[in-house]
Amino acid sequence: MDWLQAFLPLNLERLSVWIGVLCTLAIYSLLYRENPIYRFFEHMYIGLAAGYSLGPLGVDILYRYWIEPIWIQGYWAWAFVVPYGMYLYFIFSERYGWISRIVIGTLIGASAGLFFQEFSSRYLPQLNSTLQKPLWVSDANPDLTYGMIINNILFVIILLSVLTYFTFSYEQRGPVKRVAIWGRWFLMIGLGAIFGNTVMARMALMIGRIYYLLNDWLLIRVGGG
Amino acid sequence: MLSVDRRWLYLILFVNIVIFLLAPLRMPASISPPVQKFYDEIEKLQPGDLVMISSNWSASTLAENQPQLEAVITHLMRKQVRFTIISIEAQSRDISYRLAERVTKEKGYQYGEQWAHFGFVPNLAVAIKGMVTDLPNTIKQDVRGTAVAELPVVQGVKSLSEYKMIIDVTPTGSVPVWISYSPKNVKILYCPTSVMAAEAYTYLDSGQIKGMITGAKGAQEYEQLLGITGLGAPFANTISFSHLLIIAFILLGNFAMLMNRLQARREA
Amino acid sequence: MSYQHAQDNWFAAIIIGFIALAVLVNILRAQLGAQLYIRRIPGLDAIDEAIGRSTELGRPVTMIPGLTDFGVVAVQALTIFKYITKQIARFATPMRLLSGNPTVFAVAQEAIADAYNEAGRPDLYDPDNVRFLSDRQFAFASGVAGLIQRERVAANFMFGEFFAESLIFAETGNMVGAIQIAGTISFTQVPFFVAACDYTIIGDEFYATSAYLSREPVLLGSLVGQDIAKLLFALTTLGGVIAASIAGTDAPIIKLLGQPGGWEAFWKSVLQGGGQ
Amino acid sequence: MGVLTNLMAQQTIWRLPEESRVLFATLIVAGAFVLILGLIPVLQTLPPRGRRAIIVTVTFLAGLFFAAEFFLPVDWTAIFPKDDPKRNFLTPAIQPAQNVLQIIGALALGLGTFGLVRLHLRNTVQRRAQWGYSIVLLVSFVVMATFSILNTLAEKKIVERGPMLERGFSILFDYTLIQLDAAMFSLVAFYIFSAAYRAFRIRSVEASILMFTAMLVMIGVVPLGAQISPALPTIANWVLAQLNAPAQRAIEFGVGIGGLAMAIRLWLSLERGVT
Repeated sequence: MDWLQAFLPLNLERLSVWIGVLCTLAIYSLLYRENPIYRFFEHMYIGLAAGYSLGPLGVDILYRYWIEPIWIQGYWAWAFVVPYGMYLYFIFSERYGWISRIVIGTLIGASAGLFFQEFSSRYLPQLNSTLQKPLWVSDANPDLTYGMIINNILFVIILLSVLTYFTFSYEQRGPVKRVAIWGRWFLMIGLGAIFGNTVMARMALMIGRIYYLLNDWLLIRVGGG
Repeated sequence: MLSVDRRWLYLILFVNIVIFLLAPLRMPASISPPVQKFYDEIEKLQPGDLVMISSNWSASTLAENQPQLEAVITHLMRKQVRFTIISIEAQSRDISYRLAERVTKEKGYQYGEQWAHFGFVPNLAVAIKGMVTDLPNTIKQDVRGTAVAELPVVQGVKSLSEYKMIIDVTPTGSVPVWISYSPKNVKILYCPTSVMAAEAYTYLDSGQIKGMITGAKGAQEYEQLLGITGLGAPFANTISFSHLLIIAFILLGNFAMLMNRLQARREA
Repeated sequence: MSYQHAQDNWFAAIIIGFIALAVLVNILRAQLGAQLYIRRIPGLDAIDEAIGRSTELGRPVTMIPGLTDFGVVAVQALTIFKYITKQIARFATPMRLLSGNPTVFAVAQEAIADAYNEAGRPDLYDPDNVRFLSDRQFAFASGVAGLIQRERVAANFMFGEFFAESLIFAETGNMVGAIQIAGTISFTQVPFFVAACDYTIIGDEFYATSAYLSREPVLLGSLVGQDIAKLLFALTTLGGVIAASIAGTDAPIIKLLGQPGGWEAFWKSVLQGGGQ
Repeated sequence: MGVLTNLMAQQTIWRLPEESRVLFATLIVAGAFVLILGLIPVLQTLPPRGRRAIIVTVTFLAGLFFAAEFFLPVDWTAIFPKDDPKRNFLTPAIQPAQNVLQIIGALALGLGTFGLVRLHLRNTVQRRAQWGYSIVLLVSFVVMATFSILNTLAEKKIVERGPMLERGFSILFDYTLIQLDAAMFSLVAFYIFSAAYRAFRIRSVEASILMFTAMLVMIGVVPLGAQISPALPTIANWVLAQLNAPAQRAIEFGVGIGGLAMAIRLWLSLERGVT
């Protein structure tokens, strides 16, 4: 009886747990098949998510970067930004549709221009750290062990063979083809490793959900402790 | 076996997890070096030292982050250390506040005197910079609406640099932010989820992080060091057995495929 | 370890300049009529097969750029979708493009309308078929999963940047028996696409896709330039590890090759070395 | 350089006077709307080639701004000793430019939301199949949008945060949306199982390699692996660090170079892509 009283949604805290459980079970019902309950929650989910975004990603941004600078701080030049961005809204018009491409062009140009910094920041340090792998023991690198040497040689071989596989502009044949096939196999090792490593994190997600169902909803102690 | 309906697979996985969560099964874990370092760092603290816990997880990563946070708070209370908690989102504030309240109540730790929750800050980098220069005015109020300047636990504390340690319990990439902006004299310890851990080894090597508890597995090791029964052990065991289940099914599938092939060859 | 400006290490400007030159020269060569080759990419040959099947079954084709932020990757994904749309316009096969980023959605509207125009079937374009579902990762995933199951799509194309939701799309697509072709630059999601899709376009095959599909000289030329750039990276790697073996990993020449601040360190050591 | 920077820093011409700022600001914004939208009929008179020229120019200039800021030298102290050696004359404009992109992003969100709402309004009005679900979507959208916007405004201290707002937002966001996120995310665990079961077969060399490494790592990373053999976790970590890392890096290089080539083509409008 005590359990039942604690279990039923008789106060706000219990009600919140019941809502959460209902959401979870409705989503899980997709595993059986697509059904009206899932459909109901899916549409609710998208509606909620779309509504939520308007606050932090719509109103907040416009207020912070447009309204505040103009009306409170008095930087008048910002006034032109929103009308210019509004050109985007002509996208649905057949006659004026091309005007939206001016704004799209701005966005494309900006992302192209920004890519130079991204390329340097993201890929050049990686190139550099690849170079810090000596292939034999010498006085220049006194701390090196033979184990590390083998790892380094392997690293360079794998890198170069996978890179060979990802060339397109000539026909791969003879030794190049063999190297490319090895590259593809090394690639499969990498992909398998990622798959195996991700399983743990995904299982943890579901364990968290089932723990919530058992502990918070059904009030069962977990772990036998 | 080859064309088994995938719904059976789902059901088996679900039941498997429920069983191993409920079974009172304890498999001892071997303690990994980052967890041992984490433990040793907290052991070095003196009663009354101040520790900041940054807790940024919510419902999704509960299985990995909740046992970590519970074990860490238990250890801090055992060392009679003062601690404050901070989050970057409302939902992680609520979940960590509820959890800390439950765990501290069990041990008779006083809110306001020995620990406090600072609520959430929207922008972590800005908040850290602010806490370094003027902590009470950056946070302003704790989660219960008391002015930070009036909380006994941080009485007279003006800056984050007066803390001894920062512990980041998180599923996101917040630790580089703490490393970049927090004072150099404050040690940083890290409790990531298992996917985030791989990227953190460079920080561990360079000493920017002093110790690390990885996911539920790390929490299990930590519980073992503390000698407590927490959620880490059942969660980590359940993960082990679900992996075993998947591997068993992969092998079964291959076995069935080979059998089919043999039969087809015999018939031909 | 990051670059704020090219001056952090002028090596960045040199290498970008070299790649740009290699790409632009080869584009010019191609435009002047040089015959350029591109090797086979198996997954892309299957696009027509997948479209054909959709047409036969009369069930829709879905195109998913995922949650890709607007940028270079998104534009490439939309270029591929534009090509696919042009193909399906010929058979009047129904299509859905589902985006998780509003800016990508806006540009996709324009690109798909264009595709129908270029295929000579502007009457088939319906703006409601290009949809923005949600910018929230799993709300988007739930919408896509629901739609794939409800409409029992016959072909599912996923191109762009993907995160943990990739497997939800790929497995639901597999469940309804759709032919699935995925292409992504997100290395961590490739294993899931490989496991659940019929064909997976890996890494920068993604950028080679439009060249392969359209055989436009500009794109083929660019591809030659990219291969030259890869050769440059490979040679730098080889030269660098040999230099590191001889001179040590802390040598200024190693710092010069890509480390921020390496340019100054290198020239300082050269000048000091000269003085000794 | 110094002169130019000083001129840019002259705040007076860029700022409206303190008194009756709200009035001036409103007038200027109204003027900006009239001016920019008034340009449309003028733009409309352009022939197709002129239109394309405008788009190409705008694309090029937007790219040029960010590219120039990155490539131009920042350290001018040899010529202007007092100059900040960490920025060139374009650097101060980077943050405002990023803000412009953010604003356009927010407007695009409005456009996307408009598209979503329009689709479901049409479904409802025309009583298309399953229009009931469209109503569910619209209702939850309207309710959540109201609470979310009020909540944002409350953070800005524009509206009062009452208990009604607090509790309503918490039920919709923390107890519903976050739970839906967690539930949907955890579905991946089921899918990873069925995908592994179906795909990991010894069919070809490639599939076998994929399967064996996945199984090895799967067992090596869990506590059970260490129980079976202490070497297993070491081997799993070695595979991840030494065999996976170089393959991943090679792919990254290819992707980086491919992206760079694409960026150059887009910047110079060499590609007959989406514009």
